Amino acid sequence: MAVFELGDGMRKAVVLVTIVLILMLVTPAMAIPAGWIGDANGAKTLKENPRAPVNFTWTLLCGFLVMFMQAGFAMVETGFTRAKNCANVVMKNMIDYVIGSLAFFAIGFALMMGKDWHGLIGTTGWFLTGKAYDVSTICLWFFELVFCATAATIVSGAIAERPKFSVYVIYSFIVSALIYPIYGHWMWGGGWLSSAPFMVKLGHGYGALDFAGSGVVHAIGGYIALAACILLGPRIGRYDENGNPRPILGHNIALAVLGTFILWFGWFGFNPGSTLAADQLRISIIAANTNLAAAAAGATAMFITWIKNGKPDIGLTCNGVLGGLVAITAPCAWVTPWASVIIGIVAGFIVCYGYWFLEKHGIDDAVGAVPVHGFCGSWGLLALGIFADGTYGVYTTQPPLVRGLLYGNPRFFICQVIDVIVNFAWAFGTGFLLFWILKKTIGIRVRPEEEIIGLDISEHATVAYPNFVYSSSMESETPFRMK
Amino acid sequence: MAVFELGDGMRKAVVLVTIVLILMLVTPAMAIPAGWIGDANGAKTLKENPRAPVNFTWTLLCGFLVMFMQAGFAMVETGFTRAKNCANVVMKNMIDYVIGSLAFFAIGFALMMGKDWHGLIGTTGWFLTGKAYDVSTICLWFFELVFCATAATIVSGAIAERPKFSVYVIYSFIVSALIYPIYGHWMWGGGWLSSAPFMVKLGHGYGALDFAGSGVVHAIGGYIALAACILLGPRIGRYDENGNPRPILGHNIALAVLGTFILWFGWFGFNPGSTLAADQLRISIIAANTNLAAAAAGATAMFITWIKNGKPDIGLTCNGVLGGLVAITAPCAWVTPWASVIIGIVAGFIVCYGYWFLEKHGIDDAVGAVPVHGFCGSWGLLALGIFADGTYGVYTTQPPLVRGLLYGNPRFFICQVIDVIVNFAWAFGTGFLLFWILKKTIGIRVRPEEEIIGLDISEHATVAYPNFVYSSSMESETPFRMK
Amino acid sequence: MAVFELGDGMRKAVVLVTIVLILMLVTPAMAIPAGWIGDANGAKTLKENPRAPVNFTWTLLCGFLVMFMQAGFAMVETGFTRAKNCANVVMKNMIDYVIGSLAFFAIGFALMMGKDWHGLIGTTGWFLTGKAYDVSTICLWFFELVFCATAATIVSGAIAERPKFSVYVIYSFIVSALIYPIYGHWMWGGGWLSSAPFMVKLGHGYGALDFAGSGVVHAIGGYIALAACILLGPRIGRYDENGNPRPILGHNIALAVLGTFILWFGWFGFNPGSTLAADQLRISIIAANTNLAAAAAGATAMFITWIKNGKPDIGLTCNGVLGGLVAITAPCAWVTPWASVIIGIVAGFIVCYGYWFLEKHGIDDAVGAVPVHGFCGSWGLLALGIFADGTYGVYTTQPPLVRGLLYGNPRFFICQVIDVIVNFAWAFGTGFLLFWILKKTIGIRVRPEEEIIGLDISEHATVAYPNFVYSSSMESETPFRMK
Amino acid sequence: MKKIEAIIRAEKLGDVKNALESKGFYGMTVTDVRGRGRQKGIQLQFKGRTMEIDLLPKVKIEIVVRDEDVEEVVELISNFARTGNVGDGKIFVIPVENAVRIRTGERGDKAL
Amino acid sequence: MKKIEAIIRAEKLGDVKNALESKGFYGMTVTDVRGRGRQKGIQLQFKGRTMEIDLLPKVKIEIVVRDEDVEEVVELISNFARTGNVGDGKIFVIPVENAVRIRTGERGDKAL
Amino acid sequence: MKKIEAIIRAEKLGDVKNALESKGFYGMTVTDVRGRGRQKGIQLQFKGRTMEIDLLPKVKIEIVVRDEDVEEVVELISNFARTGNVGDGKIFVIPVENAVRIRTGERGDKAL
Ligand SMILES: Nc1ncnc2c1ncn2[C@@H]1O[C@H](COP(=O)(O)OP(=O)(O)O)[C@@H](O)[C@H]1O
Ligand SMILES: Nc1ncnc2c1ncn2[C@@H]1O[C@H](COP(=O)(O)OP(=O)(O)O)[C@@H](O)[C@H]1O
Ligand SMILES: Nc1ncnc2c1ncn2[C@@H]1O[C@H](COP(=O)(O)OP(=O)(O)O)[C@@H](O)[C@H]1O
Repeated sequence: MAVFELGDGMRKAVVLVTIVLILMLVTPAMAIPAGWIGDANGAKTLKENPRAPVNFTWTLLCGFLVMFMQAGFAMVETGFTRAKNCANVVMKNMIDYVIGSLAFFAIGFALMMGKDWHGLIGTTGWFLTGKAYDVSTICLWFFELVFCATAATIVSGAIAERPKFSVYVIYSFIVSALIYPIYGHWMWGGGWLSSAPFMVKLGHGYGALDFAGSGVVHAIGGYIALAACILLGPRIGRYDENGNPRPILGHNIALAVLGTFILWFGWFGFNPGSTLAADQLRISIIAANTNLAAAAAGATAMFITWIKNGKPDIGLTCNGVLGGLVAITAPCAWVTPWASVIIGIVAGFIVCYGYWFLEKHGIDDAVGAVPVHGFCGSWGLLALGIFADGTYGVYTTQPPLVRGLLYGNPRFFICQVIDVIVNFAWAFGTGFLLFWILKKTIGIRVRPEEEIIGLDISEHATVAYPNFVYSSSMESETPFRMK
Repeated sequence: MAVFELGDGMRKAVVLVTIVLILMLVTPAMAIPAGWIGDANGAKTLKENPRAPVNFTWTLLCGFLVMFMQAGFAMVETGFTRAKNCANVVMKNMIDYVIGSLAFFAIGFALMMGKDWHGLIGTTGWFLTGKAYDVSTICLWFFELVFCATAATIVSGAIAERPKFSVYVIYSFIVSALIYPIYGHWMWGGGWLSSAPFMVKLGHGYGALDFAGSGVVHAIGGYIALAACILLGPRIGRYDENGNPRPILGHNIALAVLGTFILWFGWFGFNPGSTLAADQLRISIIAANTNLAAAAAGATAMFITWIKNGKPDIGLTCNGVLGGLVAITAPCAWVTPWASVIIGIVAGFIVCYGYWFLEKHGIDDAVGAVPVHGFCGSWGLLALGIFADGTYGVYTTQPPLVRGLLYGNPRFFICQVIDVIVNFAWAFGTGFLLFWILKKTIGIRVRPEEEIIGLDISEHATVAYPNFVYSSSMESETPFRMK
Repeated sequence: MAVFELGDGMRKAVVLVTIVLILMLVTPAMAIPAGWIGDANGAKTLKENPRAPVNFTWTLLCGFLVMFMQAGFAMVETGFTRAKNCANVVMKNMIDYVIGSLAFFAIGFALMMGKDWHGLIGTTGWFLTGKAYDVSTICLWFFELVFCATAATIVSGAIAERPKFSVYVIYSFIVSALIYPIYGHWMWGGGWLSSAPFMVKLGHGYGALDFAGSGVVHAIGGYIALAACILLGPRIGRYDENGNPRPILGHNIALAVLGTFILWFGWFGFNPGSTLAADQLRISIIAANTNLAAAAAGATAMFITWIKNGKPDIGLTCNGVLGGLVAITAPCAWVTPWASVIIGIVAGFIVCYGYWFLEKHGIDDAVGAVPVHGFCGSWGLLALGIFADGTYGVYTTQPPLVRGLLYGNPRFFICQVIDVIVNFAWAFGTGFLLFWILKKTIGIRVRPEEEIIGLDISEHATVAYPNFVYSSSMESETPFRMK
Repeated sequence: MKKIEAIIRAEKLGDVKNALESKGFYGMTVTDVRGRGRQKGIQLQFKGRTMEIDLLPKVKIEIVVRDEDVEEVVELISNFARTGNVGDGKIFVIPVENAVRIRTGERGDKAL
Repeated sequence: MKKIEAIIRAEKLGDVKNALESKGFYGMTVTDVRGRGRQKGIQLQFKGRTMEIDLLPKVKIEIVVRDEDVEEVVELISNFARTGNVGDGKIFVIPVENAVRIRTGERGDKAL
Repeated sequence: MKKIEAIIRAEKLGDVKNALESKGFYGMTVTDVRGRGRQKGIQLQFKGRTMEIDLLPKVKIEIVVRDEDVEEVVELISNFARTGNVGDGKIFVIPVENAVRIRTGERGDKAL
C-alpha cells in the first residue's frame, strides 16, 4: 500500500485557483458604483407593504430551516457510508454550501432571477450590487440560495466514497453558478418553461409548475448524480466477481436517522416557505401535505422491505420518507391531504424499486439519492399534473386556479410531462458533460489504494474517529512520563 | 445461539396488514364528495382576521420545532441504551411518527378535535376531508399531530431493548388513533374535563386546565410506558440474582446530550406555540418560564447526584432538564418566573427519586421516561393548580383569569387533582389493556437470545455501527484484489 | 494509577452550595410584592403596538435558534476533543446553560439591562419581578439570556480536557451573573461605551457599536478563554519534550461538522434576530451578510490549509466558517454583501494563523476558540468601523446612519478601536482574576492521572461510549444464564 | 507455565470471570475478537440487499497459569462458558517459557 | 497441534477466508490489530498541524490446526494475502499443547 | 524464535515503541485489550446507580524476535513501561516454531 503523504504537488494549482477566486469574487463587486442601489434599509418597502414584516419573518425563518437541511444531508450521507470516508463526506457537505454560497452570490442568482433574456437566462443582480442591494431582492436571494445549495449537495451522497475532493469543489462551483440557476430561471425566474406563451396556452393559463422544487431542486440534483455515478463507476467491492451487487453497510445508523429527521424538519421550511409570504394561508395545508406524503412513503417502504426480506429495513424506510418529501415538493400547495398520501405511497415504491433497479444495472448510488431525488422528483412533477384540485392559484389565492388531469385540465398534465423531459435532459446532459470533461482532464476518481484506505486519509490526511479505530495509537503519541 | 435469518413467516400477515392499511387510508378519503369543503385557500380566513398570517406563522413554526423533538427523542433514547439496539431504537422513533401521522390523519384528529359528542369524543374531520379541508383546521391538525406524536414516542424509550418491533407498530397506531385523541378531547377538544358544567363550576369559571400538555401529552405517554414496562418485565441483566438493580450504561452520551438539547429547543415550540396565536404576547413569559424550570430542574438533579454519589451524573442531569420541561408544560402560561424555578426544583427531585423508586421496585424504564414524563407530568398539573397567579386567562388576556391555590382559588386545585387521577387511570388503564391483549395474543417481547444478540440484528437484520463493532469483517467482504 | 472512587469528601461543600443557591434563587423573588408588576399578559402592549405580535414572533423564534447553538457548541467541542473526555465536555455545555439561565435570571439581567447607574451597571429587574414581570421585558430577557449563554459556553471548548468540573460550575455562575452582564451593559444596556456623551460625540452621533455581539458575546468569551488557557497550561501530550506542538486529534469529525452546521443555523437567529423587530426589513440583508462571511471564511481557511499542507483540513475549515460568523456579527447590519465577503476572507486568515500563533506560544486552546471568538470578534468590531456603508441606522431606518472609515467617518472607527481595547481588557482581566483566584484556592486543574484516564471517569464516573471502548466488559456484567 | 486461551461467548464472560475469581484466578487479559466455527453466520440486510456475516463477535480470555493449575482453569472455563449450543467456543493451551511482572521485575511463576 | 497466527492486510481477509474455507479450514478467530514493520506510516493533519501514525490497522487471524496441516494453511494464507508490496504481513507458527471444545468437552485434535 | 507478549498501560506505548525502535526492534503488532490483575477497578455511575468495572483498558504488544534478542527486548519493555504502581502489566515469552514473511515467502529468522 502506498504511503500517504501531505503535499502532492497540487499546491501551486490551488494557490492560483484561490487567488483567481478571490479576485473574481471581490473586484467586480467593488467596481460597481454603490450609489445606485435598491431599498437597502427597507423603509420604503415597509411603507408600501405593511405585511412585509410577517412575510419576511416567514420567508427568512423558513429559509433558515432549509439551510439546516445541509446538516441533515451530511448526517444521512455519512451515516449510510463507511467510517473511513466519514470526514470526507461531511467535508463535502460543508464545502458545497461554502462554495455554492459564493458562486450563487457572484453569478448564480443573476442568471436565475435577474431580468429575463429571451426566456433563457437572467441578466442582472451580479454580486448583489446595484439595484439588487435591496431588502426584498436579498430576501429572495437568501431563500433561493438555500434551495440551490440543496440541489448541489444531493450529488455528494450518491457519488460518495470515490471522487476526488478537488473535483467536488469544481463541481460545486459549476452547479451553483450555472447548471442549477439556468434551469431555475426557466421555471421560477420567468423563463420559458413556466412563462413562454406557448406553454401558458398549453396549460390553460399557466405553463409548467413546480411549487417548491421537486424538479428544480431535487430532480436536477438527482440526475446530475446519476450522470456522475455512471461516469465514476461503482465503489470497489460493490459488486462481486459475477457482477452481483453486495451491500456496503453504512457506518452510523443513529446519525443517518438523525439526518432524516433534520431533513424532514427542514422540509417544513422548504415547502411551506415557498409561498414566500405568510399571508398565503395555504401554508398550513402545505405543511400537512408535506408531512403526510413523507409518512405514507416511509410506511410503504418499510412494509415493502418487511414483506420482501422478512424484516423491516431502516435504510429504505429513511429513503422512503425522503422520497415522499421529494415527491410532494412540487404538488404540495395544489393537492388535497388524501392525494398527498397516495403520492407518498407511490414514492415509497419508486424509492425501493428504483434503488434496486439501478443497483441491478451496475449503477452504484451510495446513499440512494437518484431514486429519492431524481425519480421521485419527476414523479412529483407528474403528480402535480394529475392531482392539482383547483383550490389554489399560482402562489396566490387568485385565479387561474391550478387543476390537473383528475380535475379536468389534461393539457396542464402535458406541460408537466414536457417539464419532466426537459428537466431530465438538462440535468443529465450538463451533469454528464461536466463530469466527462473533468474525467478526461484531471480525472474524477481517486486511485484504488486511496479508495481502500479511505478518502479521509487519502484526501484529507485525517481520520474521523481516531479514538475508536486507531485508539491506542493515538494515546501512545503522548510523550507524557508519569513521575 | 440461534441463527438469525430473514424471512420468518410473518410475511403474509404483513402483506395483509399493509393492504388493509392502504385501503383504510385512501378509500374513505376519496369517497367523500370534494365539493363541500372549508376555506381551502385561506382567502376568506385572511379577510376575517388580518392577524391570521402572523398567527399561522407562529403556530406553524412552533409546530415544526415540536416535530423536530422526534429527533431529540431518538437521540436521547438511543444514547441512553446499548449499541446493539441502536438501530431498533431510532427506527422505532421514526416509525411512530410515520404511523402516528397516518393514524391521526385518518381517525385521531376527528376523535380529538371534531364536533363534540357528549363531552366524550369528537366526531368530524375524518381524513381531513369535507369541512376540515380548511386552512385553519389543518393548521390546528398539524399542531395537534406533532403533540400526538410526542406522546406516542415517549413510550419507545421506556420499553427500549426488548419489545417486538411489530408490537411497537401496532401500539403506535392505537395510541395515535385512539388513546391519545380521546383523552385529548376531554381536555382540549371541548370534552368534559375542561368544559363540563360541573367542572367549570368547580373551578370558578374554568374546568381542569393543561396549557401545553404536561398531562395530555407527557403523563399520557409516561403512564402508558409504565404499564408497558410492567408487562414487559426488565431487560436481561438489569437485576442481579438477588434482584438488585444493575446499571446498563447508555452507549453514546454525546448523542444523549444532543438529544436533550434538541428537546429543550423543540419545547420552545411546544409551550409558547400552544397559544396558537402570536397576538397572545404572553408567549415571551411562557418561553422564559419554560427555560427557567428546565434549568432549575437540571441543576437540582445534578446536585442531587453529586451529593449522593460524590460526582455529578450526566444521565440524571439530562433527565432533570427534561423533567423540568415536562413539569412547566401545564402551568407555563399562568405562573411567574420565580414559581417556574420552584416547579423545576421539585421536578428535579421527582426525576431522581422517581427513577430510583421504580428501579427498586423491579420496573425497568430504560431511559427514565416514566418519572420524567409521567410523574413530572402529574406534578405539572398540580403545580398549575397551586401557582397560577391570575395574570392570564384561558388562552386569552380576557377574564376569567386563572388562579390557583396560592392565589385564592383552591377549588381549581381540586379540578387539577381530578385531572391527575383521570389522566393516570386512562393512560395506565388503556395502556395496560393494550399491551396485555398483545401479550396474550402475539406476544410483546423478543426471545432471550434475540435480546442478547440485540434487536438490531434480530428485528432488522442490521447493525448500527458495523465499522466499529464488526470492523474488519465488513472490510473483508470486499472481493477486491489489488493488482 | 489511582483508583477512581465516588464520594470524595466534597459532598458537604456541594450540599451547602446547593442550599445557598436554592435560597438565593427563590427567597428574594418571593419577597417582592407581586402587586406592582409590568404588563404581564400583554394586552396593553398589544394595544400600543399592533406590530408587537410579529416582532415577538421574530425575536422569540430567533432566540430559540440561538438557544439551539448550545447544541452546536457541544457537538463542535466534543467532536474536536478526545473520546475519554466526551461526556465531560457535553456535560459542561449543558451545565453552563443551566447555571447561566439561573444566574442571568437572578442577577445578570438586572445588571445588564436594568436602569442605568452612571453608565456602569443596570440596577433593576432582579429575579424578573416587579416591573420586569412584563411581556416586553421578559422577551428581551430571553433573547439576552441566550446570548449570555453563548458567551459562557465559548470558554468550555478552549479549556477542554483538563479543568475541574466544579471550577467550571463556579465559572459559569460568575460569567453569567457578572462578567458578561456588566460589559453587556456598557454596550447594549445604555452604558458608557455606546452612550456616554463623549463617545457619541466622538462617533458623530453614536458611540461604539456592536450589532449582534462580535465583541459583547464572542470576544468576551474568547478572551476569558485565553486567560483560562494560560492559567491552566497545555494538556498533557500537547507539546513534546522540545516544546513542539503535537496535534491531539478530535474523536468524532461527524459530530464536529454537525455542530458547525448547527451553529451556522443558529447564527441566523443570532444576527438577524438582533433587530429585535421584524419590521426592520434589513433582516434579510443581515441574513445574507452572515451567510456570505461564513462561506468566504470557510473557503479561505480551506484553501490556506490546502496550500500549506497539500490537503484541505476539515478542522480549520469548520473553524474558518465559525470565525467568519463571529467577524460578521458586529457589522452584519451595516455593511454590503461584498464587504461581508472581504470580512470573511480576513477572518479565514485570522482563524488559521491565530491558531498557529497561539499554539507556537504554548497556549493550548483545545478547539481553537480564542482565534475564532476572540480574535475574529475584535476583527468584527474593527470591520464595522471600516465598512459601515451608511445605509442603515442604529437598529432603525432613521438617521443617524452608521458610517465607517471607508464611507467618511474615521472617528467612528476610533470608537471601535476603543471598544476593542476595553473589551479585551475587561474580558481578559476579569477572566484572569477569576481563574487566578480559583487556582490559588481550590485549584483549577485535575491531577495528571485523572487527565490521563479522562475526565469522564475522573469527574463523572462514567464513560461516553462504553460499548465501543469497554465493549465486552459491559456485556459481561450481565448475570444472565442461558437455559 | 501455560497460557490458556479461551474463545467464548461475550455474554458468558461475567460468569467465567466470577468463577475463576472464586477459585483465586484473578489476573487475566480479555480481547474482543470475531470467530467462526461450526456456528452459522448472521444474515444482514442493508437497503433491502442481504449479506451474510460469518465472523461473529466472541471474547478471547488469556490467562497465564502455573503448570499445575492448567487443568483446573480449563475445567472452570469449560463449565461456566458452556451453553451446549454450537458456538460455545474453544480453549487452547500454549506453552509459556517465562513471565515478567513489569512493576517489580519478578520473573517466572512469581510474576503471575 | 499448532496455532498459526497471521497478520495480514484487512482488505485481504475475505480472500484468505474463502481460500481456507475451500480447503476445509473453517474455524478461525480474527482480531483487529495495528502493526508496524517495514511499511512506512501515514501522515495525518489536525487543524493544520501534522503528525505521523506508524501503527497501521491490520487483521490478525488465528487458526489452530493439526500438525500435518500446518504447511498447507501457511501456504494458503501466504498466497492469498500477498500483494507483493511492503506491509503484506507475517505468519507465525506457535506450538499448542491441547485444545478443548467447550460445548462437548472433547479434547485434542478432535476439538478442532 | 520467541514471541514476546507484553501487556502494558496504553499511555506507555509511545515510550516503549520509541525505546524499541532506537535499539532496532521495529516490527511489532499492537492490540487493544482489557485486563485485570492486582489493580483495583473503576467505579462508574449511570443515572445515579453505581457499578464497578474491573477490566481496565490495556495495550498488548506482540514482538517476535530471535532467541538471542529476547532478554534485551524484555528489559527494554520492562524499563520503559514501568511506573512502579500496580497495573504496570506483564510480559510473557512464548516459543515460536517458524515465521513467514508473506510478501517474499522468506522463512525463519530472515522473516522477522
Ligand atoms: N481451528 C480454530 N482455530 C482458532 N479458533 C477457532 C477454531 N475453531 C473455532 N475457533 C473459535 O471458536 C469459536 C467457536 O467455534 P464453534 O465451532 O462455533 O463452536 P463449537 O465448536 O462449540 O460449536 C469460533 O467462533 C472461533 O472463534
Ligand atoms: N517482529 C515482529 N513481531 C510481530 N509482528 C510483526 C513483526 N514484524 C512485523 N510484524 C507485523 O507484520 C506487519 C507487516 O510487517 P511489514 O514489515 O510491514 O511487512 P512486510 O514484511 O511484508 O514488508 C506489521 O504491520 C506488524 O503487524
Ligand atoms: N495471569 C495473567 N494472565 C494473563 N494476563 C495477566 C495475568 N495477570 C495479569 N495480567 C495482565 O496484566 C495486567 C496488569 O496486571 P496487574 O496485576 O494489575 O499489574 P502488576 O502486576 O504490575 O501490579 C492486567 O491488567 C492483565 O491484563
